[in-house]
Amino acid sequence: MKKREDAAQDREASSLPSSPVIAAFKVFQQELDTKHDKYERLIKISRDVTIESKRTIFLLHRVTSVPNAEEILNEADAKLDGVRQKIGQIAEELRGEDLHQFHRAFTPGIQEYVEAASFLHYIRHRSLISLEEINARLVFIGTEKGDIRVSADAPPEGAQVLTFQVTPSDYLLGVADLTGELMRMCISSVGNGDIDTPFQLSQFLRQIHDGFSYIGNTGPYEISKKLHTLRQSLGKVEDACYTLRVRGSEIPKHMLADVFSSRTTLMDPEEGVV
Amino acid sequence: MKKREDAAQDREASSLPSSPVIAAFKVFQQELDTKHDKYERLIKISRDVTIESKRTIFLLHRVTSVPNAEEILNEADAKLDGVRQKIGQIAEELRGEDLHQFHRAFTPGIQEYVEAASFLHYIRHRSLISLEEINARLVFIGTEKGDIRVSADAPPEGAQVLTFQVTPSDYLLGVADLTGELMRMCISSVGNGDIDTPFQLSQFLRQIHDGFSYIGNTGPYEISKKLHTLRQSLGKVEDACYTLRVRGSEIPKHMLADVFSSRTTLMDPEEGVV
Amino acid sequence: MSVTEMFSYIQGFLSADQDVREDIRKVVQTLEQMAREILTVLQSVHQPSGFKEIPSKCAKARELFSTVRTQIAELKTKFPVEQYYRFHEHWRFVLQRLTFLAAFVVYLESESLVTREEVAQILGIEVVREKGFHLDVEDYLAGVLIMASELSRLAVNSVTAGDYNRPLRISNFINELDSGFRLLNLKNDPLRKRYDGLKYDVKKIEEVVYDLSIRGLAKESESGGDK
Amino acid sequence: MSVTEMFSYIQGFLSADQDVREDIRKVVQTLEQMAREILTVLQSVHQPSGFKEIPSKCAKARELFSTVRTQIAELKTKFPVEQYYRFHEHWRFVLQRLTFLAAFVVYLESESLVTREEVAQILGIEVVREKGFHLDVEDYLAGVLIMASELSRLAVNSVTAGDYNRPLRISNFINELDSGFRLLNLKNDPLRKRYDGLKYDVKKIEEVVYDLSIRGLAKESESGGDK
Amino acid sequence: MSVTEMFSYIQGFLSADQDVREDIRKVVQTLEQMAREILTVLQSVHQPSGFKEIPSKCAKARELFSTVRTQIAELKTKFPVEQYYRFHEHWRFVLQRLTFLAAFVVYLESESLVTREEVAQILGIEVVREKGFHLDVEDYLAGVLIMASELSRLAVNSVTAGDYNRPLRISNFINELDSGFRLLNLKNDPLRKRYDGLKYDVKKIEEVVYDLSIRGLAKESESGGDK
Amino acid sequence: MSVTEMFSYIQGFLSADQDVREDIRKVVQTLEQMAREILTVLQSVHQPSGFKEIPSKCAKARELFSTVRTQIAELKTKFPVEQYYRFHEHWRFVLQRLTFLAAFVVYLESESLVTREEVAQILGIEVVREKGFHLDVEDYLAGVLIMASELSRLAVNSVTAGDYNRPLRISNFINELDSGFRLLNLKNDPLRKRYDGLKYDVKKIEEVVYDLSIRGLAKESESGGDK
Amino acid sequence: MSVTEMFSYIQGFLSADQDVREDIRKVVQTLEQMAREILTVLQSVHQPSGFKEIPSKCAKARELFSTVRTQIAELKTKFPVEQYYRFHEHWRFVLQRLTFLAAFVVYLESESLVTREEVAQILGIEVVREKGFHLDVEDYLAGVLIMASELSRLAVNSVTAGDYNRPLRISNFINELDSGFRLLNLKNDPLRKRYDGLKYDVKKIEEVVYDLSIRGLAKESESGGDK
Amino acid sequence: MSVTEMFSYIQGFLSADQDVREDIRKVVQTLEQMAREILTVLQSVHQPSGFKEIPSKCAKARELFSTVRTQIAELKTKFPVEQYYRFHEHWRFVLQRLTFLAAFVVYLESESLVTREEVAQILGIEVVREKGFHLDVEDYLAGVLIMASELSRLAVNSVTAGDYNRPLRISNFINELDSGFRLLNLKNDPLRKRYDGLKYDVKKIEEVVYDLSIRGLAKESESGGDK
Ligand SMILES: [Mn+2]
Ligand SMILES: [Mn+2]
Repeated sequence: MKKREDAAQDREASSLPSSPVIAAFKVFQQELDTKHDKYERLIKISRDVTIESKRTIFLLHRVTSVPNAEEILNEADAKLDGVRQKIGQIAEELRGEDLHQFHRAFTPGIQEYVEAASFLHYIRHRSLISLEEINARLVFIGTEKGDIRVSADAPPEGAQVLTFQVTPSDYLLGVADLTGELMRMCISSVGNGDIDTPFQLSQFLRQIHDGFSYIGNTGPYEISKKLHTLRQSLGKVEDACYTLRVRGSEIPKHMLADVFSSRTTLMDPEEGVV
Repeated sequence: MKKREDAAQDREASSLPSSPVIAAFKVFQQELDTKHDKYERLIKISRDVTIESKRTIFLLHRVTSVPNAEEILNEADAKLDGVRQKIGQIAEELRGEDLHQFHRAFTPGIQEYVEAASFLHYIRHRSLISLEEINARLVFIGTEKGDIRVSADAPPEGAQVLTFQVTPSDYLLGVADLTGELMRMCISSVGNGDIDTPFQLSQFLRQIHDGFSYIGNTGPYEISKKLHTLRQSLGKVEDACYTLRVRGSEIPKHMLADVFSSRTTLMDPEEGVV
Repeated sequence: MSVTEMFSYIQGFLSADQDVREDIRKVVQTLEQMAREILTVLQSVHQPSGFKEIPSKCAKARELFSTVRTQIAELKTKFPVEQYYRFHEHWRFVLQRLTFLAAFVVYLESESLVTREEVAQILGIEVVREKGFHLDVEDYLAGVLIMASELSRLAVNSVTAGDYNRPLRISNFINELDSGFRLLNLKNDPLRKRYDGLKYDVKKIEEVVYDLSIRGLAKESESGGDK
Repeated sequence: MSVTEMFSYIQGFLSADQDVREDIRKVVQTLEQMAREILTVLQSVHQPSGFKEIPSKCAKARELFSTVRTQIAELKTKFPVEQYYRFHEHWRFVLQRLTFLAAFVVYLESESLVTREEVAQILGIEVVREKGFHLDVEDYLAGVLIMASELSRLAVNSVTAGDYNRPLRISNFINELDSGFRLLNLKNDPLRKRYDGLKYDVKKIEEVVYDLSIRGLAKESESGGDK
Repeated sequence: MSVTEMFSYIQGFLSADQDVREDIRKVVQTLEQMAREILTVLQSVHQPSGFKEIPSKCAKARELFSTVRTQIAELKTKFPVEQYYRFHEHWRFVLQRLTFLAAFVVYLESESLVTREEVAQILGIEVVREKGFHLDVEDYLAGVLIMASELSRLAVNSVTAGDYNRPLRISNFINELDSGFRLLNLKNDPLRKRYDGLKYDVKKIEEVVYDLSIRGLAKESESGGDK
Repeated sequence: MSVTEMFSYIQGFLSADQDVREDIRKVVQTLEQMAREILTVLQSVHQPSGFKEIPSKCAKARELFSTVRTQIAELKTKFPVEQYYRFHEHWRFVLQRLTFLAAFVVYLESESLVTREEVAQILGIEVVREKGFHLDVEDYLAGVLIMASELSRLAVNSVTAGDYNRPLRISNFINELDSGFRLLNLKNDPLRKRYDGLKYDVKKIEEVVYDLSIRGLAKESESGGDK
Repeated sequence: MSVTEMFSYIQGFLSADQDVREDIRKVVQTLEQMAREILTVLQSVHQPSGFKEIPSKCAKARELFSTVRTQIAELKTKFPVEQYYRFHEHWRFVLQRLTFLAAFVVYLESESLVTREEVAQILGIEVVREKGFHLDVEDYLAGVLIMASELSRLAVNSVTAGDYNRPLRISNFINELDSGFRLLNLKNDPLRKRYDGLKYDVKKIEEVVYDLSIRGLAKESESGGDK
Repeated sequence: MSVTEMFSYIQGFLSADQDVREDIRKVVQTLEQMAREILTVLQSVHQPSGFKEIPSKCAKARELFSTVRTQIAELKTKFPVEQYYRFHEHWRFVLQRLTFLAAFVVYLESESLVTREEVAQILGIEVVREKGFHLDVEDYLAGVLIMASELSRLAVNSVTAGDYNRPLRISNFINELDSGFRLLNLKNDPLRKRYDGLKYDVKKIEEVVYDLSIRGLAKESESGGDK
């Protein structure tokens, strides 16, 4: 900086705040930092959502080994309420923003939430939760204190309603992961001597598998990787049903009746042949 | 669960809290969750450390284009004080723990801090900050309110002193990244008509390069990847010096004197030949 | 059946999405063609003979920008405006190119930095997201950085064309830009990488100025350089 | 010169670190050899003839564990105790194997789950980190899971050897273990993967019990199964 | 100007090529959609209830293949027939899928291996390259291998559905296929890799047959299994 | 010019090396073809009808091995014997396959483990490196492990074919093999990975024996099984 | 047996294909050797002394091209002409190299851009696919771009050799080429990537011209440079 | 027991092999350390002040090479000489580094290309395999290419240090080397990849020479540069 001091001074002069270029860039700095900060906050919330959703899934796996299933389901619901609270914070951050601008920050968390919520739903209702049902529970009411509350019923008069929309892609990716949990549940069921659940699960998993086959490569890019795992899970569940069936063939005549009565209700009539 | 209910009940009975196995596993659950939570908190602090360190580095790059360098250095120091505060939180989390157990959670942040701190140090002192110097500033004093304060001078009587030790590997990885910033600084300097800094930097970078060559593959695994970038940076700096030199060779006789006088003080005597 | 229905429903979303993307891709291709044409017009300023034609070339480019505006208007109709960032990657690249071209025209005309507002106006889009299809600040900055690189080339070719004045003005301009960029905290993203390139542009121009000044060519032109 | 000095200083750290690792590796190799020997002793329980020799085999294994303790004592001298996790990866695998072996011996002796305390005692180490070289809870759990898999094999081979009683006891034991593991919140780590394997062990044993029960083999043995 | 003219002329070539590829892509996309629909129809054979519907499902699939033929006829019009290999990559994947589906339908109908001629006929294409748009032998083989893997799944699900006869027939069929492939001298290409997977299918089906035979389920069905 | 001369000279070396490799590749290809043919002959033992033909199939395989010996003799002429390890990778894979086939033949003939000497003799090569083209110990072990996996398949198919005796003998044999391998201190190399697969074979065979024994099928055959 | 017959028949196809590829590979190898020899001849133009030898070097290269033609004629006999694209990848690379060399010779001789027709003639092949073994337009363009990069080197070395005239002519030529390429609508393929490299060549040459002009070396040569 | 005995015997082989590798690894580690030290010594020639110290630095390096020779002598004792290629991968990398260092020293001393014989002598090894531990031709070439890249850096730093003469000599040297390599028919192996990097070194040095020559710096030194 010793040489050509005059030139250097020119530059310094030009970098005074008075310069319109510098003034403009100060605005840009503000804008970029704000965005970056928001992105970072969203990543942190998303990590929390992921962890709590995962723990809910673990909790739900306990359902096959304890007598008080309903208690666990309620506990899971309570846990997911906490997660929804967090998603409410995401919605709050996204208020007035384009969701897709920050999508990469929170998509892992949302996918994990879909996985947990759909798992709970399957255990309760033995059906696939729909995207609408997912989204219907992501309606939040901002209280005057700036707190967020998960909407229970109708929002109080004048309260600000905030919604979070899970994208079809995140929904799909969450459901793809769900199949892994269903497979685990199936194997556990066999281990617990429950022979109905595996057949139900194989039916359900096959439907999901066919659904993903139907969607094929028109879905999001990450699906293709998960599809392989999904096929493996389906294979494991089909193998489990096969084993149940094969060994069931050996039931001595005198035991057949009560085994039969317990299964015929849920299974295809053709099954009764044995 | 309809079949073999007695067996199922056996199992249920065995999973009552009274079972020693279950009791033991409840302890394990506690232990694992605690560890996992701590890990997660450390990741979050580390992300903050990374961001603030990066911003400090950007701030320091402004030093070559403004007249009031000292002001910027002080501002950077203040920013790094904030970062050290965060590292204090890490130290707090690690109190009584084995640092290496959670190392992977905070190593990115610490490396970035080393990068920022050593960059500031280089700009001020034109030398490489030592590991001791880094660690000397990571001594914290816990106040009674549970707050953490970066130690300035002697800790008050009875205060709890907490230290954070940057590992030699993290130090090395941070210094490896520093070279990228030094290269940027070099190119900027040429662009700003400063012809002393590039030669100084090339000398310094070459020393660091030789240092890394000397360490070779005995260092941490990640080094090898950074080494390639380091070589490229050195090449860019050497090219810049080459250009300055080649252009300098054309200086007309009547301009030689004042150019010469400004450079001779810092450069090798042999340089004067032209 | 429920699961099947659900997947059909999702498939509906996905198909619609693909259609939108296909539509966008087509318009973007036309925009890329336009950008190449404008570039061809402006490239001539690097030719020794091209210097005096700058005004006419800029006018020509301005004309072509009106077609660009039409195309962008077309583009806007292809997707819901609030989903800008969903499809951002499709037009990001071409928008940066167009910003560069707009910035280059404005520089050639007035030797000043185009504002985000001006670019938006030239392209017929908005500055703030809330108002509609807009120019992202990162894309604006990327476009400006492409121009910086073009200016370092221009500085070199100006000397070839015998104009020793222009490089000094470019130098001042680029230095101011550099000061501006130093204020930003960039992530390790493409913009950061591009900004690292700016340092080389600054360096290159500095070298040109140096070459002129040691030959005494800068001084004389500097006096005549106040326009 | 300062930079050079700094790098020499760091190189000192690195060299020391490598030496420590080299030392650790050697002891760990011996431990692996020991673990293989104990396994060979215990493998015989899968043989039809091996069932009655269980007590003597367990005694033999217990003897070998005393050599293990000596080796682990040696290992402890190789590095500062507070840096356990710095070198953890080196002995993690073998420690899990040894835990499995200890748990298997204890199961064979008393059909109960070894506690972390017992494993620590058998291996001559601590339970809590603060007290010294310890057994990480994840490593303890991993060892227990390896044993579960060995027990499912044992259930199968018990039937082959004509012991229809043991599979039912194994089944109860494994079910209790499974209930325990369900309480844990595991990350997507190796332990989780191993735990997923437990479901298959439980399933396999359930199938054995089923095979016995439909043949009326379980009932009779169940009555005699209270030990 | 000469260079400009030449490049304009070349642009003609490039545009034509890109248009052809764009056209091909569109038809291929429709074909992929068709393949997915046929697959969905045939997947139902894995359902317990689906076994008796095999004939109707095959008929349904055959119908859909007529649309496939129309699409492929369309595809043929998109490029000069001698340039098959120039664009091969575009339809290679879907052609293998369609071959698999054709082979699966034929197997379900007649439990025999579809010939290349039959596939060609079902898809409305040629066997020999000289005659027109044809089925490459590697693509035919790849399709057959995909079917082998589907058959191992079918063997498992047949048992679940109470059909103990089918797995034995599948086993014989797959063994024959395996012998056939062993005659081939495959390079280290994707086909070779796919073929390596066949041995897992063989093993899987052998285990199913084993399970049936040890329970005396195979015998009875074997008597009724002579078709 | 000196540098040119030197490089011409070096080119001589490189060409010679490439020629050698090309020659080796060709012979190895023929060997692979031979290995596939022997495998096809031996595969028939998995067929229900194939069990009684074992002696004739083994005789057939022995004949084919004489061609293998001729080919290997050819291979030996292609390179200087001391450079075995320079080109090892070229024939490593096929040598392991051939070892597997030799081991399988020997097992089928005498239900004993082939020794390295026997394999060497069957292939017409040496055991010790010093004597000439030899069978590396790692390659011998790899071949033995491939056979173990084939035997687990054979155990399954024996039951299907109604031979309830063989699985028990295979089980004993595999257990012995497993004990043998447990004596080895394997590095983390491909051989170690292959060995890890052995435990699945052991488990599979144990389950077959279990299936036989719970159904009382093992007992009867056991009485006749003392050989 | 039918399946066996079919697979034997298929093996015929596969062997034939592999033989063709082997034959092609050999000729291509010779062509690569030829290309390297021509390159060695032409490289000498970068030497200070090489400038005046350009005509003789070009003549020498032309001679070598006659051998290339013989080899390509040989290549054509190795496969049916309509299957050009099936084996395209085998010769694509060398054809681009040869195009580059042809283009370089033509440039050195006449400072003009070789046409596709000329390259085809030099290599003894066709321009249009219908007529036989031809030069794909993408390969022609790739070859031209390789030459552009060689010309930027030539510009640098011309100055070193004291020829201040040639860089200006190269600059004009490359600019024209750049304008030509800007007319093309390239996909995101290897060609596009190569074209992106052209702008570095343009810039490099502009800087050479700049260096000449700032030193007043360009002017004097410009007067003499009108050819 | 026979199998056990056999495996114990085999364990002997495996242990011996592992011991040899362990021994080799240790010596190689020391060699790598030596290589790094020599490199550190030679790196100083890039410093402005380092140019006049070249002779003393080379002498220092030569001294260190005597330790290298001792280490290599040690290495030779670790394994039978005919098994060079069995363990080649262990020392391949360090041997290339040492070749580079030897070549660099020789170049700095005499500005000539080290021959394979000279390298062999400096390292205390053989040139031909038959005579003992030797330097493979590929490894020699790899070492030479590493040096080429170091020389392009040296050319740049020479200018910075005010030595305008050296780059011209380096340029001639590298050009000769390039011609040499063009005579070789390299496979698609790591060496080929490394050789592809040589052209960047050539270009870089040409640009340095250009920079000097356009400023008239090359001329004056050229006159003095005849050595
Ligand atoms: Mn999951
Ligand atoms: Mn950085």
